[in-house]
Amino acid sequence: MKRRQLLQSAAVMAAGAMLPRSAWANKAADTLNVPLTFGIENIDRYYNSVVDGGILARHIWDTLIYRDPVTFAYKPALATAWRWTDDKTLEFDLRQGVKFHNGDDFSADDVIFTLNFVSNPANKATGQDNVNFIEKAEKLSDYKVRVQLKHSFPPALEYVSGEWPIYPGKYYERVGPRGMGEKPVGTGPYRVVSLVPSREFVLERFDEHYKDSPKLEKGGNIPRIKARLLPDMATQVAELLGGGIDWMWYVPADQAEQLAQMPNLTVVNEEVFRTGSLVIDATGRSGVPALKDKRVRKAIAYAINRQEMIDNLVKGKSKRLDVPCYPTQFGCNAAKAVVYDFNVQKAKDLMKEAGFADGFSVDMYAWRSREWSEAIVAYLAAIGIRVNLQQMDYFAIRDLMRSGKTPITFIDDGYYRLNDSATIWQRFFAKAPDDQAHDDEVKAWVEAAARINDPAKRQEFYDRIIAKVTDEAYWAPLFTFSTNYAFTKDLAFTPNIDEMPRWYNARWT
Amino acid sequence: MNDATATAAPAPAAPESPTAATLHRMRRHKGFMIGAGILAVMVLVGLLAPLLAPHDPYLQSLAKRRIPPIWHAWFYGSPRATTLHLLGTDQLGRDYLSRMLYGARISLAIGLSTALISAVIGTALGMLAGYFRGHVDAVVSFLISARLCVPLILVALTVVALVGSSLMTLILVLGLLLWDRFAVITRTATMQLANADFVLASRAAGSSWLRILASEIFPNLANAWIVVLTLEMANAIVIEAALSFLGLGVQAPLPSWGLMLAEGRNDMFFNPWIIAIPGAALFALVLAINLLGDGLRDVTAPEGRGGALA
Amino acid sequence: MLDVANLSVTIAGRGGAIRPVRDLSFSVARGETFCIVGESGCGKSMTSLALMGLLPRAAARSATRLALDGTDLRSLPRRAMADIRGNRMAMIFQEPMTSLNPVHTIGSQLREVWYRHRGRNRAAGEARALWLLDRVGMSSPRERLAQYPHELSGGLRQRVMIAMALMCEPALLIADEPTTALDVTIQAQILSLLRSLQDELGLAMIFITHDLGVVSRIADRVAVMYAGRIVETAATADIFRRPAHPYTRGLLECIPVPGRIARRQPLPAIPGQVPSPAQDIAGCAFANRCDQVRDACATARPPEAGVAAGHLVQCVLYGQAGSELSCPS
Amino acid sequence: MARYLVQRLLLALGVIVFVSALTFALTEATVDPALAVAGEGATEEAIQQIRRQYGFDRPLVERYLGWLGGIASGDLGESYRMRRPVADIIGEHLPVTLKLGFLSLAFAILVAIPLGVLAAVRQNTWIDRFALSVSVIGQALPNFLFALLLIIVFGVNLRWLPISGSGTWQHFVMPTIALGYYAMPALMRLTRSGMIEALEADYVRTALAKGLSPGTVVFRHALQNAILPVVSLGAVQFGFMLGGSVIIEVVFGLNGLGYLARESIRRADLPVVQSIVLLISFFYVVLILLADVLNGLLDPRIRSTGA
Repeated sequence: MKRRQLLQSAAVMAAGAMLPRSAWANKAADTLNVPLTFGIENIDRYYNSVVDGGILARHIWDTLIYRDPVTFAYKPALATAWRWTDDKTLEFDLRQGVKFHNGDDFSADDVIFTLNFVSNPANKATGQDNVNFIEKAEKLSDYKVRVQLKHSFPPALEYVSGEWPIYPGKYYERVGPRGMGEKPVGTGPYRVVSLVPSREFVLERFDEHYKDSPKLEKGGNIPRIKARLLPDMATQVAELLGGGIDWMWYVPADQAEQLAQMPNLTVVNEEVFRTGSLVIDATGRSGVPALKDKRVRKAIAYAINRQEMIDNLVKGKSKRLDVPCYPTQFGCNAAKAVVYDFNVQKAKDLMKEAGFADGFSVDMYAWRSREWSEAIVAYLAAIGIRVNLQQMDYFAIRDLMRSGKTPITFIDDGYYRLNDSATIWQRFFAKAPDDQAHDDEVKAWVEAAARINDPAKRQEFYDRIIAKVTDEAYWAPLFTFSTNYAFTKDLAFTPNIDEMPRWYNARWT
Repeated sequence: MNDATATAAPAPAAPESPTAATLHRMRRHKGFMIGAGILAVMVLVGLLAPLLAPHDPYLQSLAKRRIPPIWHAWFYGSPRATTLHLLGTDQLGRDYLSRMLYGARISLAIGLSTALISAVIGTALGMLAGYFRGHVDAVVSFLISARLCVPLILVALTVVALVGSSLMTLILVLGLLLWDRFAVITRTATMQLANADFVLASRAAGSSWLRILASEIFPNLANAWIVVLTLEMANAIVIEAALSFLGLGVQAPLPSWGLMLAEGRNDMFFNPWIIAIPGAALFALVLAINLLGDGLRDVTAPEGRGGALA
Repeated sequence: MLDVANLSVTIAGRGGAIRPVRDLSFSVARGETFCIVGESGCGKSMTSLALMGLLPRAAARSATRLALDGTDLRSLPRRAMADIRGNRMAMIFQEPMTSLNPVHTIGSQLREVWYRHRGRNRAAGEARALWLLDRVGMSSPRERLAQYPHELSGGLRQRVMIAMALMCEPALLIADEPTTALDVTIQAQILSLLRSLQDELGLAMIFITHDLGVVSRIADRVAVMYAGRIVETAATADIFRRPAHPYTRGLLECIPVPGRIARRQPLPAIPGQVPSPAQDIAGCAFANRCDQVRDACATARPPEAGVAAGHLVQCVLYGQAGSELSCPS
Repeated sequence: MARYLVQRLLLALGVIVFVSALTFALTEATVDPALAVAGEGATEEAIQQIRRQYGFDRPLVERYLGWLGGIASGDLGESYRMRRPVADIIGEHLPVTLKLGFLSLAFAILVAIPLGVLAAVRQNTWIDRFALSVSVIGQALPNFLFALLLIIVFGVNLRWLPISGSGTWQHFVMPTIALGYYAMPALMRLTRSGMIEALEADYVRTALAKGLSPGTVVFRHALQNAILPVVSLGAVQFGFMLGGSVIIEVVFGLNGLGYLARESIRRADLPVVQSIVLLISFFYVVLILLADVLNGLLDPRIRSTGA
C-alpha cells in the first residue's frame, strides 16, 4: 500500500517519472558509494573518535591481531603469534613480507614507533583510554616486539585487535598525525587515493595486501570505495532512492520497512554491539533531589515498557536489556541483575512511598532517536514525572553530563567494541567526569577488578557490580541496539554484530 | 500649488472619519482579508485547541503508529485510515489533528512573544535614539549595525545548542536577535516626529520625555510598528521552524509544526502526508501573516507603497 | 503651425470617466507665444501632455484635428510620435528640481537628445550642448557638462531644461509653468531668456501658467481655461484691457495691484466651487459661480462669440449683441 | 570622501570587535573548553592540566584579547577537535559556501530584477499579479521545506539532479534555487516599488518628452534610480545567505561553512564557531561597506555628500 502511495506521488509530480533512471555511479563504474554520517576530523585513527573513523581505519590499516566479527576469537593479523609473559607484558611475533601502501616493508620498528608515539601524552591522541595504559613498546628483533603496560590490564587484547592500527614508522615520524591525516599510508586491503578532509575519501583496492589476511577470507571485493559525508539520515535515504549511494545503515525501523518494499533494494537487520540505557543522577548535583531516592529511580525503571518500545519503535533484532553492559561481554551476568518488569502500579506505589505521589519535573537529555526519547517521556508522564526533554547533540550532552547538569540521560555506548563489561563501568562508575552515581563501593570494585587477570575472580567483582548497580537503579538499562542496513540488490554485503561494516568484503552480485 | 485664486480647492470626495476610511480600505484589500481570515481561523483554532482537539495531543499509543489520514481511505483504500484520526497519527501513535491544533498555539505563541520582545527592545532603542539624538543615537546606531552583522541563524543555533533548548530559550534568543527592524523604523519616525508641532507643544507644556514618547510619539508610529510586528512574527515562526528542523528548536513532546516537519522528514519519501500536513499549515500561517502585514501597510499608508520594509 | 480642434482628454476610472480637458480648439502660429492660463486643476497641464502624447496610460485623447506643421499627430504610430518629441516639439516642466535625472550628468542628458534624433555623434552633440548652455546664460558650460543635477540651483536646472528642450531646434516649445517653482528674480530671468530665445530661434511657444502677471510679460495671445474648456481667447493686450468673460474678469480682479485695493481689505476671490472634472457639464461650466448667470447658462453650452478681431469668448452674454457688462465687484 | 571612508571603516571595525567579543563571551561562558579539548573519558587531572596548558584558567577578558591579537596576526587558533589551524579548516569549507552564496544571489537577482521591472511596467496586469504571487509564496515557504520538495521531485522521483554533494555544477542547481528563492521576494518587491516610483518621477516624463524609446527610459532612466536600494539589499541578502546557508547545506549535504558551523556547534569546537561567526560578521560589514561604495558610484548625490 505504501509503495503505491510513493509511486502515485511520483506519478503526480511529473510525467518525467517515466524516464529511464540513470544511476550516477555504482556497479557499472565499479565504485561502491557509501555514506559517512560523522565528519572524521582526521583520518588518523588515533586522532578521531567517531565510528566512521574506525570503519575506514579497518580498511586502510591493519592491527596486530584480528578479532573475528562472528566468533569474537582472536586471529593472527600483522602478528602471527602473541603471548602474555606476565600480567603487564605482551609479546608479539610479527608477520614477514607485509608491505605498506607506499612500498615500505613492515617490521618491528613500525609497531614500536606507532605505539610509543600515540601513547605519549604529549602527542595528545584523542582516544586516550585506548592507549594510556601502554608503558612502552620495545623491539626484541626485527619481527618481534614487547609491549609493556603500566599496570595489569586484562582487556588489553581487545584494544590491540580493535583500536591499534599500525602505521609505517618512518613515514609517520616524518609527517606526523597531520600528514597521516592528509595522506594516509597503511597495510590494509584498501589504500586512499584521494581525500577531502572530513568530507570525502576515495579508496582503491590494494592488490599487495598481505596474503592470508584474515580480512579477505570471504574473498571478492570491489575496486573502488567512495565514502562521502552525508550527515543527514533523510539525505542518505534520498540518495539511496536516487541512486547516489549504494549502501547505508542505521536506517530507522520505519523507513527500513518501506525501503524493504522497493524492488531494487535489500534491507538487512543485524544486532550491533551497543546498548541504550537511562543514566540517572543519583547524587542530586543536577538539582533534582527526588532522584537521590532509590525508590524513585526504581519507579522509573518500572515505568518504561521496554518490550512495547522494542516491538513498535526500535524493532529488528534489538533485545530487552536488564544489565548495564552488553550481554555477550565478558562478565555481563544477567542472572545477578535486579529485573524491573513493566509495572505502572508498582512504579506509582514507589513514587507515593517516596513522597512524590504528585510527581516532579525533571530534564532528560538524549541524542539518539527522538521517537525513543518521546516514548520515554510519555511513559514517565504516566507515573507523574514531568519530563522536559532536551534533545541535543552528543558532544553537548556529554559536556553537560560531565559538569553534573543532567538529571536523566539517555546514553548509548558501543564500548569501542571491546568485549569486556568493565570498559563501560570504568568510565561511568569509576572516573570523575562521567560518573553519575558516585558510589564508592562500586568504584572500588571496578578498580579492583581491573587489576585482576584471573577471570573467575574478576567475575566475582563483576557480579557484585551488576547486582548493586541494578538494585540501586543507577541506570535503567533499556535495550540492545540493532541496525538496519539497506543496499542495492546489486550488492552482496554481510553485516556484523560489532558495528563495523566491512566494505572490503562486499561484492557485486 | 499656490494659485492666485486660493480658495477654489475641491473638497475631499467623502467626509468619512479616518478610522472608517481605513476600515473601508481593509475590507476592499483582498490580500488583507485573506490573510486576516486565515490568521483569525488559526488564532481561534489555537485558542480553542483544548475544545476542538479530538484527542490528547500527548497521548501515545505505539500500536497505532502512522495511521494515514482519512483521505487515504477514500482514495487509496487504506484499511488503517479511520475517522477516529482524521489526519492520521504520528510516529508515536499520537493524533495528528490534535497535534496540529495545539501546534498552532505554539507557532503563534513563539511568533507573538518573540515579536513583542523584539518590539519592546527595538522600539525603546529606536525612540531614545530618535528623540535624544547625539550620543544616544550614536550608541543605538552602533548597536543596530552590530546586530545587522550578527549571522542570525548561526548565533541562534549556537546559543540553543550550548544553553539547551526550551520554548523559553528560543523565544528569548529570537527576541534578542530580531529587534533591528523595529529600531530602524522607530528611530527614523521619532526623528521626524520629534520636531512636529504637537510634540513641541507638549514639551513646552512641561511633559517629561517619557510621557512625550509614550503618548505623543508612539501613537503616531503605531501603524508602521504593527506592520513590522507582523513581519517579524512571520520571521520568528519561520526561524523557529528552521531551528526545530535542525533539531535545535522547540523540544518534544511539544507539537511544534517545525518539529513535526523534522520528525516526519525521514518518512517523507514514503508517507508524503506526514510532512505535507504541517508543511501546508506552516506555509499557510506565514503566508497569512505576510498578507496581513502587506495589507496593513497598504491600508494604513496608502500613499507610501514602500517595499523597503520587506 | 499647431492646429488643434475639439481636443478632449478622458480618464477612465472606477467611479466613471473623468474629463479634465473638454473640446479644446486653438492654434499657434510660428514665432508666436500662446499662453494658456487658468487655475490649477483646470486642465492646462493635461492639455500640454495631450499635445505631447505623454498622457498617463489610463487617459485617452480625442480630437477632430491635431496637426503640427501639417503632420496629423492623432494617428501617428508611437514610434513616429517619439521621433517628433524632443525634436520638432519639445517641452519644459514646472519642477526643475526633479525633472532632471539625478544619476546622469548634465552633459549626458543633453547629448542623449541629440543622439536620439540626430545620430550618435558625440562631438556634434557636445558642441550643440555647449552652445546652448552658453546661450541659456550658464557660466563655464564645459564644466557644467560633467556636473550632476544636484550640484545646480533650481534656476540653473531650469536653464538646463530649456537647453535640453532646444537641443534639436524644435519648432514648438511647450512650457508648462516653467517658472512657478522658482523665486521671483529667477523667474524674471527665465522669462526674459525664453522671450529672447524665441525671438532668436523663431520658436512657437505654448506657455502654460496660472499667473496673469507672467502672461502679461510673455504672451502674444492668451487662452483662458476654466474646468477643461477655453472660455476666452484674445491677444494679450486685449484681454487685460477688455476682459469679456465673467471668469476672466474675476481672475483679473484677483490680482493684487498696489493702490487699487485698500489695505486691510481682503483680496477679492471668486465665490463658489469649480465643478469636478468627473461631472457632466451641460451648460456653462462657470454658471454656478457667475454673478451674471442667466437661465440659458444651465442648459446649453454657450456659443463662441467674437467680441473683437481675434477675441473669442464662450458666454451667453455675447450671444445677443449690445449687452453691457460690468465688473463683478 | 576619504574622511567618510575612514569613518565608516572605523565604525565597521568597532562593530566587528563588539560582535566578536559578544560571541566569545557567550560561547566561552556556556561551555567549558577544557572539557571539549580533553575528549572522551578524560580524567579530572587531565582536564585540569589542559586548563592550565591552554590557559583556560585565565580571565575571560585576557583570553579574548589574546584571541583577538592572534586574529590580527592572521592566527585564528586551533580547532579543539581537529587539532588543525582553524584558518586552514575554514579555508577548505569557505569556497563551497561562497559559490553557493554567489550563485543564489545571482539567481535571486536574475529573477527578481526582470520580474520586478516587468511588474512595475505592467502594473496591475496579470504579470504584476504573477510576480507578486511568486514573491508572496517565496516569503511564506521556508527554504528547507522548499528544498525538501525539490529533492522529492527532482532528486528522487525524476532523478534529474544529484541530491547531495558539491562535485559538479548540477549539484548546485537545487541548493541555489532553494536558497535564492528565499532571498528573491524582497529584491523583487524593492525593484518593483522602486520602479513604480521611478516611472512616475518627473525625470522619466522628461525623458519621454525627449522622445527617448521606452526601453531607454525604463532601463537607463528609471532602473538606474530604482536599483540603488536594491544594491544595498542585495549585499545584505548575500551576507544573510552566507550565514543562513546552514540548513541548505545540511539538507543537500554540501560541506561548506554552514555545515562546518553546525558540526562545530554540535561538538562545542569553540575556536571554529567563533571564527565562523567572526568571519560572517566581517563579510556583512564588508558587504554593507561595499554596498555603500557601490551606491556612491551609482548615485552622485551620495558621492558628493560623502566628500
